[in-house]
Amino acid sequence: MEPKNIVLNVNGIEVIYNHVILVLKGVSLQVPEGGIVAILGGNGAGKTTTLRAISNLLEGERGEVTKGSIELRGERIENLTPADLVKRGVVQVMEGRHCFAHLTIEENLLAGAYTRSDKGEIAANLDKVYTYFSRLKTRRNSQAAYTSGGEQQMCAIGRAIMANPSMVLLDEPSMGLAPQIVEEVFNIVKDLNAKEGVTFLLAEQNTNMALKYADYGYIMESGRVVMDGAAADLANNEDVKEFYLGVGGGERKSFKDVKSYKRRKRWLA
Amino acid sequence: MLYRENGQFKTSYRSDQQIFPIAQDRIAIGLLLAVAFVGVPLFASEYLYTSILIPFVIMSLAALGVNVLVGYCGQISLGSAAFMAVGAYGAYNFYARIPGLPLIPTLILGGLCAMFFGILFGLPSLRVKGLYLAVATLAAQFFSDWMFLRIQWFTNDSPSGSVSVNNLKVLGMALDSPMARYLFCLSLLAVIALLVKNLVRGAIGREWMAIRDMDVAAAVIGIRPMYAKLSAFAVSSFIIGMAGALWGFIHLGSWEPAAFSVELSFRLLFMVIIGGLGSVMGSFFGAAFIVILPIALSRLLPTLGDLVGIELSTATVSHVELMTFGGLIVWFLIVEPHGLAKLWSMGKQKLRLWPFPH
Amino acid sequence: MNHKKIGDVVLDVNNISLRFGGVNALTDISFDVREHEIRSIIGPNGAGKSSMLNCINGVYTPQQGSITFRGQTFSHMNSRQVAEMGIGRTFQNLALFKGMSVIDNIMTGRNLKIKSNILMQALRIGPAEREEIAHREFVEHIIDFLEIQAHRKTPVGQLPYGLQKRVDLGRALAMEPQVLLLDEPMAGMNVEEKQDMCRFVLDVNDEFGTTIVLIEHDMGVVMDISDRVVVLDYGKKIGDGEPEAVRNSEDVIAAYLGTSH
Amino acid sequence: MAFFLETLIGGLMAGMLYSLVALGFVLIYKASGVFNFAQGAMVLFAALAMARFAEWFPGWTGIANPVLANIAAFVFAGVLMFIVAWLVERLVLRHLVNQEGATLLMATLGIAYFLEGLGQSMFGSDIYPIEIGMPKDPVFLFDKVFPGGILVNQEDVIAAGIAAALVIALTVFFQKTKTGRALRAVADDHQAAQSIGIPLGRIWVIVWCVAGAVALVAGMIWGSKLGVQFSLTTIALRALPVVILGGLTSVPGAIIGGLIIGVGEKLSEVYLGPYVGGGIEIWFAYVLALVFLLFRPQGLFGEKIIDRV
Amino acid sequence: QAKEQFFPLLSYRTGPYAPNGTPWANGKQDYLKMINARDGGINGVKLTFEECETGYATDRGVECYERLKVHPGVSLIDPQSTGITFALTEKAPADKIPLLTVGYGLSMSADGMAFKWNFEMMGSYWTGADIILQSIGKSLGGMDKLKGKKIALVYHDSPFGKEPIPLLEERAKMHGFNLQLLPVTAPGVEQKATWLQVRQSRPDYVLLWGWGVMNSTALKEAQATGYPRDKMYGVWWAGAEPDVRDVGMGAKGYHALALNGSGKDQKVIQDIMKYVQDKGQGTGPKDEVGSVLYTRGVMIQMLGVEAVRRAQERFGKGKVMTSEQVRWGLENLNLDQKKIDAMGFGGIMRPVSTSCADHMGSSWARIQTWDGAKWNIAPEWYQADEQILKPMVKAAGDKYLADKKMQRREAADCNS
Ligand SMILES: Nc1ncnc2c1ncn2[C@@H]1O[C@H](COP(=O)(O)OP(=O)(O)OP(=O)(O)O)[C@@H](O)[C@H]1O
Ligand SMILES: Nc1ncnc2c1ncn2[C@@H]1O[C@H](COP(=O)(O)OP(=O)(O)OP(=O)(O)O)[C@@H](O)[C@H]1O
Ligand SMILES: [Mg+2]
Ligand SMILES: [Mg+2]
Repeated sequence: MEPKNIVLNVNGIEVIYNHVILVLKGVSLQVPEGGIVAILGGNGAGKTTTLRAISNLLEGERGEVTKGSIELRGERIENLTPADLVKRGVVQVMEGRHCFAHLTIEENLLAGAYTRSDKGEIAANLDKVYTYFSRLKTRRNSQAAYTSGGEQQMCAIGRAIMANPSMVLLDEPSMGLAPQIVEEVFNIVKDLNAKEGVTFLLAEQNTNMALKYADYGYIMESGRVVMDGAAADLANNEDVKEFYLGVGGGERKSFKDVKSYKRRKRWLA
Repeated sequence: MLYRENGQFKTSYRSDQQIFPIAQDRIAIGLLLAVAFVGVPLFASEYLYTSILIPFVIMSLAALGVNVLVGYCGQISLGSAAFMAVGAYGAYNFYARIPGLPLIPTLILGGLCAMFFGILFGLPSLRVKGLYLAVATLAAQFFSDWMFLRIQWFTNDSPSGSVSVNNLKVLGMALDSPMARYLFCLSLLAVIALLVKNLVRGAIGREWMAIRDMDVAAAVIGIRPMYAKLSAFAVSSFIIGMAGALWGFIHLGSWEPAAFSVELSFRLLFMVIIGGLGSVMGSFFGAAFIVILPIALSRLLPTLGDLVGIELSTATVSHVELMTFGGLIVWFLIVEPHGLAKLWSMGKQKLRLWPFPH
Repeated sequence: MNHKKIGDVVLDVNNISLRFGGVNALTDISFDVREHEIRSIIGPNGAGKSSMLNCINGVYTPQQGSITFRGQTFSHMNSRQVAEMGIGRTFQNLALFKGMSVIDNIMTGRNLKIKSNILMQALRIGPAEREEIAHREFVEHIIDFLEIQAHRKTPVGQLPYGLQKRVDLGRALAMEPQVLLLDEPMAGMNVEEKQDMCRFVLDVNDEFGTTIVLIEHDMGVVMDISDRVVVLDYGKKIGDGEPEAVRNSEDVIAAYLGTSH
Repeated sequence: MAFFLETLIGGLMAGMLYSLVALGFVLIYKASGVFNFAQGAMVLFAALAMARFAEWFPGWTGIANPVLANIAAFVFAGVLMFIVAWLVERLVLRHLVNQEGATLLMATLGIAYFLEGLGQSMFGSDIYPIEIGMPKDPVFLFDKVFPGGILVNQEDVIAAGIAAALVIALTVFFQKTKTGRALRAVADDHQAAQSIGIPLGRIWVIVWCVAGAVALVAGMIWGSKLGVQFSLTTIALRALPVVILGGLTSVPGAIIGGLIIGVGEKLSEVYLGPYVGGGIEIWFAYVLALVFLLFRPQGLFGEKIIDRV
Repeated sequence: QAKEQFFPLLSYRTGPYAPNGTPWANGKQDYLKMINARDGGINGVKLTFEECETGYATDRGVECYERLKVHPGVSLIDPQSTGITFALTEKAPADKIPLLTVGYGLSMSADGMAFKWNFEMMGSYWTGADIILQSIGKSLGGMDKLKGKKIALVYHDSPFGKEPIPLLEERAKMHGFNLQLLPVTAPGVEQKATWLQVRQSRPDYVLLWGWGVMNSTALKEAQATGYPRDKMYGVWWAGAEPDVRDVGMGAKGYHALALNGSGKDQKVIQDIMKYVQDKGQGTGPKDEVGSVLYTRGVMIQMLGVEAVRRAQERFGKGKVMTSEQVRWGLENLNLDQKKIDAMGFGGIMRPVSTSCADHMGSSWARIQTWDGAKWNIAPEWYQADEQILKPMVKAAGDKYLADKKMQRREAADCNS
């Protein structure tokens, strides 16, 4: 990795849910200042759990980090509250949207700016979010629960941006978004990263997109990091191509033809 | 690794669908039943029967009923004591007005009265949900309080509203000893618990849980919310009504409407939450917790006080008892928000892995 | 490429309009679905795709229009009737029964077919037990088919997102539906998992002849497996036809696909 | 006619007092999604603290001025409620983030028991008066128009005024401030609120403090009318139909609900009661609330219950 | 084995009835302590006791009963609650434990031939209600003046509160007054509607059948609706210091039945001060000693102790009595004025003498009035009208026995 500053250093963490279910079995990863790092992996690999461990949202799921350490700019953060982390600029966009159902879209966004006080800046930021997601502007006054899945996803991402973060943990940002918007979202990520130096750690299933925009990637499988490397290298790796990009053997296989094709079942492990 | 299911292969769906698919569980339950039916009568004192075991068994039955409604069907009810009252007074009326009516049909008739009452007050659940419904069920509670105080007919014109029964017989045997009463209640509990277990692991149970977890999706796959909710109300209030009748007939012998006050409704709700929503086992745990803990505390605390050399007055004991009780509730919830039954199953899971931590 | 037999129209949506306060979720939408075909609905976020399914399902009642299913016309559907007629459904925002195990979730899909009454169920005497086991057997086939054997008894809430989507599909399949409505079944999956899901969908379509209505944002999937595609844009229909035709329609490109596709 | 008006006024005044208790429920529910069954116990705890502090104050300080004693007691009781709020957050809520409604409700029941035991052991189980100088005897208005006049309790009128002021202030707080918005966010989704940096702990302490203050005011007024003893917790049961009728999430709803319930139950008891033997007001209040709910399941002003797929 | 006679004490020191339950329980304990300290027990048999908190709840009460009844040397039980009495009435005969319910419980249980194990001594709700009416009649100048009057009964909506209704109805028929029934939902902290109704119908008298917080609330509401307090008559459970103390001047003029006298100048009270309180062994605070309910507790406990003493006279002095023997003692009490004076109860009560048929022993009471600071007892004693009560008691007892398919006791049973 380039000799950039490491903002986030996850060191061999183990996570257990409910005192019995061991999910992460020693995960280590690093995120450099101003980088975009992707975590890839199949369903249940532990991506979400890793992000929850970092942002300290495990408690509400009755999970806990039992081994290892997490450092943010050299400071141990396992015992901070999520709110403390937001103050330090780390915001998570949770998987499955989690909009405030009874608040309107606009109130949701404003709630995202809870930690900030400058009214002018907040208003400017709100405008920025509305230009990113014009659909939100038209739906600004409806309660979040009554917007479509994609609109809620936009709302969740926009809400995180409202906190003016220095580091964003994105959990499946592309889920349920129309292709145009997916591209839009990744452009926004790139944009924020380039212009404002925001660091991103994203868990994604859309490997194609993720590797296109990220600098570095980690691939997880059943609670372990099984491979990591620069995004470009990963994109050229044969296994990755076959399992995550669907272009094994050079050609993109039509979804129509997967029928007769049985692959190794690894996720059942 | 004592507690393992490894090597216990299921060769048919029938065997996989047993109530206790794991042999160790079956043995444990067998032992438990043996202890309850045979072991306990060997040593239990009258006090143990009348003050601990009988209330525990009857309250378990009531909690089981509440659990069907609250735990399985997700309709929080604060009117459970009203269903008990209807069961008790219903049974009383049949008993007093039909000479020679045997006890078991009497109890069942009481249960049926409660069932109709339950369905009636369950009707709003078709429209009203969640906490709104919970509070609305208090209407049933206060209405029944009033009804049995005010409408003399229900209390067989007893001027005070207090009624009593005696000389109970079951299948020709007099229920005059505490042991007989205990065994009678226990048998009823065992039978009903089995029936409830069958229900909740069958189609109707799945309908209830589906309504509880996500009613819109349930409707889309063809579950009728009305049928599911009202059947839960019916089954639940039938069982609660039976428990109420037992409470009046067997435990109290003589009772007034205040025996089924809103306080009892709350206690029944605690039982299922503390024990574990949606768990038959949880109903027993919850009943044990709520019935036995206060008594244990009121007996233990003075002794504890003596140990550290302070003499506690009854008032202090009961205040400390309230505080300990409240504190323990909170503590258990923090340890395991899903109740004692969950704690139990997690314990089993650990045992399964033992001696490895994961 | 199309070697399966596509039959007559089974589901016909006529001039449906749906409004929520000031939002026109659907405006005068008509399209039809033929027996055995895979019919996709695409469109930008908030276009009204899910709302369309909700209208068919009887979750929403459209202000105007009617739906014809196998010759019967409804202007207002009742969820139960819809289910009885054989229309199954999966949900965009996972509507699984969180507190229940995988098996139980899928078993609820069989509930319409249960004959024994509540008393028989309580006693579990002969027929009730046999019935239960027969359904269980059916459900085990679905579990095998979806390859989730290992998770049978796990509470669904603890499963990762992708597997929950499979269980959702399993529950719908358990109804043995004639028409299956799938709302973004492949969201949140990687390519490999999407391939699995496609396989399931195609198998169902092929082997049981189930008609499928599919909402999906992955154009690769949509274009590869659907027979015909409807395109919605903010409540209006802007395209309908074979995937190729839709892919090349100017309107559709502008409103939804963007230039990169 | 005069008597009808009296009943109406009596109902309105009683309703206003229910509103005060209901307000406590609404506040905590709205701001954290917790249905706080301990509200009744909090009212009593606060009122007892105030009554007893006022009684002990002269002994402690040697100052016999009753006004001063009451003010000091009010402050003491306020501080005590703050401590309660802080402890509740520390020891209970903090550990139950993201749990279901039933669990949280149960936890508040635990708190209620605890407070009841603690309150009685600290402050005793007798009936204690709160003397804040409210006029006890009735006045008779319009005795020119109606024979005998219309009886009105000055005490009730003052109490109603205080309640109204409190409600207006709280409505503004919820709708117009940043904290108000954060509170509503927390109620919807604990985890998401945490994820955007809303400090749950602090929010909860704030809400419970406000609810404690409301409880103190409610307890003071009730106590001054009826004296305080722990059985006053049962007034919480009187406030529940008010809460659901007005809507669990609506501050103004608590007031309107209170008025409707207050009037409804007094009129029913006075005019219907005699035909059926009396004692109907409590269930009548619940049935009244239920009837409203059948038309609006979320209460008159509550937020719509969302169920979507 | 030490010789110990055991007294189970069911009490409630928490909950809505605690303000009244506490002094009552304290009086009972202090009397036992005093007898031990002063006389060394009863003829050398030491008196022991254990308290059990019922919270006034029936099921808790039953648990306490079951817990304490097996204690060696158990004598009798005073449940301190009408509800618990009802429940125990079914159980006590089987356990052969007498129930002593002074001034409360089932009014019909005065009939000893029907209720062998119940001892409702010194008064029932029927005698109480009767006496209030007599006193009202007297203040009007004759019972016939009651004709056309309107009397409202504001009562605790429970068996306790409903007990007096049959007697009042009987008397209403006799004298032609109007009876209005106004139930108050337990525990009675919300009475606005009740008092609005009082204001509407403006009864000439209000009878208050309350307990615990209900009493002071009723007085406060009466004040708030301007109902004259001196037209209000409470039962003896609504006539103690906790009922009026925090109402103060607001309750001035309010009357209540006095089942017993109070004050500190009785000899028994002074003995308690001397042998118990002054040694720092008092159960409650000093200034409560001699209050109405405290004194009632003392008096009730004295009846229990005397029953044991009486039993010893027959079954052996200085022996521990079984509960059955204590029952005989209760049935054969004969405390004449001389004995009462000697024990220091002279200003507290009238003579009591029970028999097999009459378990009440005395049906006399006085009227007391609150002057804003203390209770003042009017000197004249009233006795409930036997002519009215006897047939009512008999009829009710017969119905009870018929329902239960039980027989009246034989006369021969009286000697056992
Ligand atoms: N609250 C929980 N309790 C118990 N187990 C959990 C919980 N949350 C997640 N798990 C388990 O942890 C494992 C990892 O889940 P996680 O959600 O981190 O996966 P993921 O990589 O994010 O998958 P997906 O791509 O489907 O979102 C899964 O096997 C899941 O069953
Ligand atoms: N119950 C409702 N109340 C109010 N508005 C609604 C409701 N349901 C849907 N809408 C609105 O109707 C529009 C269409 O929503 P729908 O969920 O059908 O979109 P969609 O096409 O499925 O979008 P996505 O791809 O993002 O899931 C949206 O703007 C949404 O906000
Ligand atoms: Mg995930
Ligand atoms: Mg959608």
